[in-house]
Amino acid sequence: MTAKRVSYTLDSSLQSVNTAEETAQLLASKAGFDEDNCLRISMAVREAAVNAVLHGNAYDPNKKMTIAFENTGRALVITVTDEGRGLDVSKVPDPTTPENLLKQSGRGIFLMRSFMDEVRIRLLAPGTEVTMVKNVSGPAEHHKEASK
Amino acid sequence: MTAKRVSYTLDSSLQSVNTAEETAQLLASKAGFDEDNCLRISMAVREAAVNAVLHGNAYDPNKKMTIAFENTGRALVITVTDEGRGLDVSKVPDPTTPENLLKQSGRGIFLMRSFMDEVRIRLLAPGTEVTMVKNVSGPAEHHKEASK
Amino acid sequence: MSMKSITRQVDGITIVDLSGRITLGEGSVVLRDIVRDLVTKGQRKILLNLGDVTYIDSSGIGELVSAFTTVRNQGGELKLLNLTKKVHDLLQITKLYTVFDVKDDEATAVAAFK
Amino acid sequence: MSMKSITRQVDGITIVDLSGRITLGEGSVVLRDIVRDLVTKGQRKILLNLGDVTYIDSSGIGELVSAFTTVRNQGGELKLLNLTKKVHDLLQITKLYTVFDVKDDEATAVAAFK
Ligand SMILES: Nc1ncnc2c1ncn2[C@@H]1O[C@H](COP(=O)(O)OP(=O)(O)O)[C@@H](O)[C@H]1O
Ligand SMILES: Nc1ncnc2c1ncn2[C@@H]1O[C@H](COP(=O)(O)OP(=O)(O)O)[C@@H](O)[C@H]1O
Repeated sequence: MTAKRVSYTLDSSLQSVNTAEETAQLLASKAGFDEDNCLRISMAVREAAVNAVLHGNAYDPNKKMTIAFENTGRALVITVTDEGRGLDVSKVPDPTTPENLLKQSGRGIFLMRSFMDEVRIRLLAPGTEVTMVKNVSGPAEHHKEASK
Repeated sequence: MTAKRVSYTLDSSLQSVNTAEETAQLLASKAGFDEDNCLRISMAVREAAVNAVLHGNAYDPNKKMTIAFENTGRALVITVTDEGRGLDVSKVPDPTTPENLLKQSGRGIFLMRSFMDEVRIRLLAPGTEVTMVKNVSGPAEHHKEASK
Repeated sequence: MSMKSITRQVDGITIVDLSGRITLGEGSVVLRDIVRDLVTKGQRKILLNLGDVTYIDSSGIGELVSAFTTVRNQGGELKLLNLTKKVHDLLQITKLYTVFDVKDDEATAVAAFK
Repeated sequence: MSMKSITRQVDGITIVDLSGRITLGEGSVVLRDIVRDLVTKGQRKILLNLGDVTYIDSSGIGELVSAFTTVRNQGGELKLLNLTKKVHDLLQITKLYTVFDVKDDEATAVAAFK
């Protein structure tokens, strides 16, 4: 894996969500991840992109989503940002508790966390930045500790 | 009003829904409808376009929505078609009955009927065609009878 | 084009001033998110000020209904303030006008919460 | 790319063979419409065959859950048939696997309805 970074600025549409998902699938595969991990990465990216378009930018034609992929050699680092109202993670309930299990929504961030080794959410002013890390050879605990 | 017909073929996206709504607003105004009726027409068109994109074509990039506006001199006749799975109107419940009143959805076709003088829904193979008529000078009963 | 919102507190009531369009895509998800956030934070008395709402479609109406039932199911109250004629007519047509508690003066609305 | 569905009747059970993607936009509204139509027509025993479903996102999972609760609230039963490994894993992760009655053989599934 050689280090490189590529970034896309996309309209707030469902088509952009599909573009983000497909690009993630392609770049994950190029970065050497196996089929299962490519799928996990592309699903996490899809969830982040849906949130950016739907909850963040609310399909506003004047607001863009950006998605950046960086291959650090040890990991694929993917950053999805929007220009929306901001996400307060402390207010996002656990979708697997009995009282939330049969709710229709609320599983997006949970799935990102399940599929990636690390998910960091940061408030911009305005907007939200979601950074997702997938290590080349499974969860690297020391790396996780170091980046906290 | 002079007779004329214009037709657009649009992608199955929310952007197309907005385009359809704005075009309806413009053409209704050109056809001489007052502000209130222009709004009613554009709202009915928006509901028909949402249904075509969401329920009909289900955002499929290979399926198109078409919207045609015809000014017959007596009425503005608007036809929205999709290439979807077809709509069986007999299965659409009345959203104003007590058991449906607090449902989240199911008011689109009802609003089209409320805002336009006439709404006809026809199954294509495959797809749905929704024809909506707004008379230039209010509901013309004899015209309605004749077209049944 | 899209919806904007400002949330403020008056005498223990959360007032949400909405402006713009509450339609599929643009405003309806935002409205849902706002109401869910308030309920998660424990707010149970919510007044939606629709005075500057320019357009609502059937999806927006659905979101208003579902905000209403969400808050009520948590033992709270959601009221509407300052309907424009358009929005008023829309609620009349859909027979929802009597479902909502609609006020046209903020002080009266605030005082009307239990 | 988008979702396809075929609906058939076997011994009083409605089997819906789904294929493609159940995701926001593409398949999730279609799935909702199909289940609502069946329930409106009085069908209360529904078996969703997910054998050819290639991709489900959180919105698709939400639609499956809501299909399940819609049918159950009408006194009916909705079961799942033929999960691929991907879909199986997704239901495990989200703790929904034990919520659904999942079968991997059509005849067994049909016989399992009350
Ligand atoms: N980019 C974002 N901007 C603003 N709010 C967000 C964003 N992403 C998520 N949220 C909020 O967090 C909640 C939970 O998100 P998620 O776990 O993805 O589930 P869902 O999207 O199904 O609700 C959303 O309902 C929304 O209120
Ligand atoms: N163009 C269409 N193609 C297929 N099904 C449709 C179409 N339009 C409407 N429907 C069906 O009719 C139902 C009622 O539509 P509508 O009254 O517009 O309310 P809503 O869209 O809020 O459900 C929809 O839920 C859908 O199942």
